[in-house]
Amino acid sequence: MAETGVVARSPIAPAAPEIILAGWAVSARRSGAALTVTDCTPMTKVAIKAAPVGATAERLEVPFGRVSRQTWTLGDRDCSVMVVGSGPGEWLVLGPPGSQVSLIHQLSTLAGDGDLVAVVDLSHGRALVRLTGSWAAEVLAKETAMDLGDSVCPDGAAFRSAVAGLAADVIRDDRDGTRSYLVGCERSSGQYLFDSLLESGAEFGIEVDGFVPPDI
Amino acid sequence: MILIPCPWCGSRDAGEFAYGGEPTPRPDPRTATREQWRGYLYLRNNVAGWTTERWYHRMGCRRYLTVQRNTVTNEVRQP
Amino acid sequence: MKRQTRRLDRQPGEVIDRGSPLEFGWNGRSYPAYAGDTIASALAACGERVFSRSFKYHRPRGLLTASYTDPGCIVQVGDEPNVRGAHRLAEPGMDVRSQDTWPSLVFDVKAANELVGRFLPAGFYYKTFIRPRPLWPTYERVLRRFSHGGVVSPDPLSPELSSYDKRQVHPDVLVAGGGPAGMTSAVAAARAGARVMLVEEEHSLGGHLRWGDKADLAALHDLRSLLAASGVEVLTNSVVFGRYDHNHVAIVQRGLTHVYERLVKARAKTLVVAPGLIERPYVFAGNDVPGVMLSTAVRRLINLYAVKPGDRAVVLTANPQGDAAVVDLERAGVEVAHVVDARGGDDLVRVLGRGGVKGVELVGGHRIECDLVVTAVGWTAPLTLLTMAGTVAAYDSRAARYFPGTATLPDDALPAGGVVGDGTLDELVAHADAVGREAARRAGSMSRREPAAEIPALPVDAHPELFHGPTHGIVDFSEDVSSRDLLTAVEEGYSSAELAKRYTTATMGPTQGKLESVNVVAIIAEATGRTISQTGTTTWRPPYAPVTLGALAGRHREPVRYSPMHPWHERHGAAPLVAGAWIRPDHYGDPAGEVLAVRKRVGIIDVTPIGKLDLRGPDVPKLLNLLYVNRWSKLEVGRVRYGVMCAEDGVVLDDGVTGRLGDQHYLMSTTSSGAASVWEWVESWLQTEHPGWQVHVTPVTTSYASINVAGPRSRELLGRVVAEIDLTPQAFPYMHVRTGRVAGVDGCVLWRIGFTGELSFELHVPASYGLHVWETLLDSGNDLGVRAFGIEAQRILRLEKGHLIVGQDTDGLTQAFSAGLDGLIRLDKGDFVGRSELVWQAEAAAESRLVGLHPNDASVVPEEGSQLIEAGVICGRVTSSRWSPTLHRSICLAQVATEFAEPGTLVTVRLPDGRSVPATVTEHLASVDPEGARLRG
Amino acid sequence: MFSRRGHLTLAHNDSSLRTMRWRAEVNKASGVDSEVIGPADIKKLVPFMDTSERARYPILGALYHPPGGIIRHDAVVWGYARAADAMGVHVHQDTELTGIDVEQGRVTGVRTNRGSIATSVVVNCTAGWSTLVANLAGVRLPIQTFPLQAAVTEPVRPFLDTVVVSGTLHVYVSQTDRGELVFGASVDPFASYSTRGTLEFVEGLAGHVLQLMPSLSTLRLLRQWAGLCDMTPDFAPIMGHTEVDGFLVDVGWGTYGFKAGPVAGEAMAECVATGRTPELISAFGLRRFADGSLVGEKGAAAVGH
Repeated sequence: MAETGVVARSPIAPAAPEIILAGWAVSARRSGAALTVTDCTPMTKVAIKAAPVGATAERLEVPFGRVSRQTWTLGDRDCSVMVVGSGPGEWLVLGPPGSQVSLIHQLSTLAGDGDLVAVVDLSHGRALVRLTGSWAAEVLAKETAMDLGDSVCPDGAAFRSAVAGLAADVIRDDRDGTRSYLVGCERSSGQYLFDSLLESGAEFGIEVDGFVPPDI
Repeated sequence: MILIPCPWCGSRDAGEFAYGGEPTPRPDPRTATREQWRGYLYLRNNVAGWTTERWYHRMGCRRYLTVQRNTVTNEVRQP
Repeated sequence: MKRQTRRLDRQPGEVIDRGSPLEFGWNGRSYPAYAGDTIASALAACGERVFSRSFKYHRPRGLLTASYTDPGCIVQVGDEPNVRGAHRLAEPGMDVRSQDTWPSLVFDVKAANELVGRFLPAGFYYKTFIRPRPLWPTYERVLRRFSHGGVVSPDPLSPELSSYDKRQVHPDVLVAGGGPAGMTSAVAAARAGARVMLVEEEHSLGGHLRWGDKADLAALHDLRSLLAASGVEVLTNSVVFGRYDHNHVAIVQRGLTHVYERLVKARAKTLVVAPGLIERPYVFAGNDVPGVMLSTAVRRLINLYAVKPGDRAVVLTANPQGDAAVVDLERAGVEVAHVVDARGGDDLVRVLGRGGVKGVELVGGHRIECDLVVTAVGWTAPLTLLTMAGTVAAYDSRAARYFPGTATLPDDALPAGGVVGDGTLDELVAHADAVGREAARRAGSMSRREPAAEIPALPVDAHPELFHGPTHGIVDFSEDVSSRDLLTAVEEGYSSAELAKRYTTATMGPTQGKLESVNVVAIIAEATGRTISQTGTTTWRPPYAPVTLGALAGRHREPVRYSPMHPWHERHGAAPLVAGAWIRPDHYGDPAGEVLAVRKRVGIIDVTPIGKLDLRGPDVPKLLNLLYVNRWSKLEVGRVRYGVMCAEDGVVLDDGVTGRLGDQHYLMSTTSSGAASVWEWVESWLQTEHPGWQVHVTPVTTSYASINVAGPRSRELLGRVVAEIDLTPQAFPYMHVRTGRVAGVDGCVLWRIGFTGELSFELHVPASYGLHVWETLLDSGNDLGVRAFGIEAQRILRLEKGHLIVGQDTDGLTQAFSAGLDGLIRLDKGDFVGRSELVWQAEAAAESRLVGLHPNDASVVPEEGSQLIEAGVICGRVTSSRWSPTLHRSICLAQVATEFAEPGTLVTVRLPDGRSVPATVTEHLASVDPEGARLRG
Repeated sequence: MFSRRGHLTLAHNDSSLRTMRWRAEVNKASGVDSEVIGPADIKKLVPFMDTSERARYPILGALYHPPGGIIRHDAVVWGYARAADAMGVHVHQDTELTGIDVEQGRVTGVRTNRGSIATSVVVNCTAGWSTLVANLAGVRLPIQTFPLQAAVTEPVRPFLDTVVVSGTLHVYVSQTDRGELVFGASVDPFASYSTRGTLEFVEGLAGHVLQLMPSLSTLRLLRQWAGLCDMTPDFAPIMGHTEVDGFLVDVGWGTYGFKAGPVAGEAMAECVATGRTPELISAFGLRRFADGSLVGEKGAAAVGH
């Protein structure tokens, strides 16, 4: 979206100091703590709906419950995007901030073969939070009934379930060997989710770490 | 919390679902008598034992699914 | 300060740390203790014997079991009531006080006893009501004065006492009980590759081995090292308090640092139930006098806490554990004056003394002086975790205790140890090892091909059936129910265990039947001439151990939702309105002024919570025609239409507008409260009735910040922030939709609709830019007198305009015609949801109607809910009412019986203060601009 | 028999406050002493209550019914049983109804696990199993059975005189003379014949109680249990004759009905004795569902549905 110098705001109030990155007001705080939480809401989020089995599903090549990192050419540059099998016949594509126009353009070419495809920009409709650290699973275990063990939820797995009482998309996306989860929920509850994770992480010394694009 | 077997997501806490109750076939509105229509609205079998019912996976895949549950023991199984 | 006069020399198995002394307060006095002491052991070490007074007769009570279940040592610790003093560890500076000590702990109130005795026989709760009836209030006052328990305060608790949380775990095998059986099973299961969690109620593992002999202690040492190496997660000072359907196991974890208590919810594949056995008290006269203890109590005091429980003891024993207690007592320097061997039919008649044991009377009248009476007469198997899920407990008279009925054991729970048998330590270990392996196999941790582990059955020792002596005594110590009370209940006809329990309240107190239930059943059986098996047990119910409300509640958090403009609302003093999860601005201090700004100039309101569904596909028109009562087939691109949804019973469900953005692209709006349910409603019809229809539904409620710009100057204001969109009435007429850039933000949706009755535009802005657009509108409109308005102003505006609110002006039984929607309903468009009922309602004519109502006295605003009454009969009610700043009069909407619905009809409104005022039914629902000229302008 | 405590039904939002006022006015019109009161008066009645505006669900007001209170249900039932017995009624305990004989549309007898009884009148006033019993007579009832759970805490010294109910928070609280807090809520979220009780119930219950009275965190829950409730589409009972001659019903009382039991019993007795349906219960007939004339009884029970 080509906003003329208009600043986008996440539902989660940025921890001071606040700076503008890629058109978003984000926290410039940097933390080296063993457990951190980051507001990743500026990420572009596009939802795709199509038949669970069909041309679109084949082209996306990501089954329900799995995540795949791919490099797509968006506009003039190569971008790393994350394609999430977020539901039966449902995908969520995460890209760098401000890339929705080119992402949507890219995705609309997937359609065809009579398969009805809906591509909806949810960049402003969802809050996205990253929880990183060896204690990440213990913190999440306070908020969700899902089994987070490696046998059930390995790196690259995704599920939608209740987190802190919200319907949330959870993506296991370890960062260089360290446990890390992306948790997405309805935008309006973003601050609530963020605060819940901070509270649950308190006993493990959780700290806020600022968003650094593309952070994917 | 009992577990509901979701054909898409696997077994999940019942709290993730909305209870849909016994599915009752919708009578043809053109021919249905008041008696039939109100049976469709109000009458359920209310079985004490195995029954087939509908659940909506509200916090998961957002699919309506059919589950068999024993209303006395709460055992569940895929139809 | 008190001195630890009864502290023994170092004991081999003691759990106290003599290197860490501490002090705490007991009823205001300072007492010494060692780390590892319980409140009770520390007090006992200082020679204290009385810790509380009993519930009904206020008899002094001392230690009985010296464990969590001890009914004699329930105390108040600071703001926390009912703390188990024989379990809770003493901490430096702890303020411990005795409970239920009216008028005081030491002063023995004869008067009180007599007063109470007069009206607290068995069933007194029921009898006191009967006669003399007028006296009941007095009884109640006295009863409540005697009522049991500690004290709670209305003041906020300290942070330590008020922080709790929850954790969810998924062990393959969960072991309840950390005695030798539990420890062995856990190790075996872990070795078999299972994820194992072991939960123990006490502060340390080992069960009875901890107060055993050298061999026991050596075995315990080995078990502990095996466990440490096994990778089993161990929770001590924690209790499995419930096993619910689908093996959902609840654990309360205590003694934590960051939270006071934690609820651990385990989705266990298999549960091993190894709680050991609970020693049973003996029912005879004076069995509750301080100084009467169970054999396990004295062995705990001596071996774990190095406390000398008395100076001269008489022991009643019927089993080896009782014999071992004799050995322990003698080693501890307690003179054992006499051993009564119940195996030889010998018995105790009564305890002498009131404030403390002075002696005992044996059969034949022989009396022995002593200050300690120890009983070892048998065991109770705590089968709650099994019976909770349907396993039947079966009584074995040879062993004088209950066992789990093997036929009724579920696959996902395995009993181990004392609850299934006795035997040597080696036999116990071999048995528990097999249980652990089988538990792991059933959890699927081992290869499916692995055959079921052969679980060696434990031998069951014969034990005499000893429940009560030749005299009457206390059966339920926490409820003060005696064996005589039970006989009375039976005589009065309450002869089943369940009835006698309710009538006497036996087993209903804080000990939850753990100590007394078998004695209760045995005494009832004897009184009714039935066997114990014929009498049956009372139902065991969760929780197995009491659990704090704090732990069950966890963190005090519930989801909340905010709009992107929330920070602005807060900065500008908005009064918050809690609407479900949403926190919304009710008003900014002057709702009437906000209304007038909209009527005269222009106002903006944050309507973000309005539900929004993105609908795509060729079959969307079919869907709209099915769900709305009005016609939808011919909605052109760029148009919006108002629609009402009914359920299949014709009751109004929701309303809103839907706009067509593109050939196969629609945006549906719903009420704020209906957002979630309408989405489910749509999905249910698509998924279950019309799976073939080509429609994709995506909820986008919070993708957009929604702002309604309303008022005669709204077009002018909007014109200043919109460039590409032509806002002239000709180019952008009423009930049309446009998309484009607003205040520099692309992808905005503009609807020309109006809930307020004024010319108005509803903007849907990509949410991240909502605050920007909101502030831009206010900055650009200063000279126009733009003003933010809240929900209250909107309520007034819509009422002036006569728009109904579903759920307020309609209720759970209001069908569309009663809601005055006749003009909208299209019975001729073919089938739609609710049509059949509406057809019949049309034939029958609605019984009531929604009408506009004006009190004849314009200054009277009848409160919503006021009733319309004619000839003493209710004929309607006011559903909405406000003072209209526009018309300077009160206006209402009302549901009235059809015969009173004619415009001009005079009705009577009964106000809450009792006055009756006349009011007139108006021509239209709308009081302002019924023709709708303003909003079409 | 009856402990008068006063009864509060809390309103946490404007719509429930409106409903409370509606109920208060209907009550007054029927001569019942009830009034809507504000947070300050609520605080006076229940000092432990969090009436602040910071509460997650702020308390806006309450329907106050001063004559409300607590009845010892066991004693009432036992009293009726003794009186019936004294009047020559045969009470067969632990006896299961296995069949109802119907010939040419009229009842001729019942069969039990302890023998048969010939009779021309059977009144089905079961709760929990009313549909199963009606099925034996070939009568279908528009009822679904849901568990209703309750729980009790350890005793503490008396601090709560009033009965407190919150529909929004699905909870009711009162303190017995023994000092225990007794809790209840609305029915379980799905139909079931289970009386085992659930963990999620006590979790939700505790959370809601602490929202009302935050300083009770350290109070311990002692016991939980469940009973069965027969829910009708309009939350109103079904009383009177059925299409089977001699088979009468007094069922579907849902989460309430204890207070109405005696008068309902008298009306049913008149039905049986005279064969006519007294005016008092004429609106509650089984036919109303097929006729589409449901009764507006929503919210009548102490706790929201």
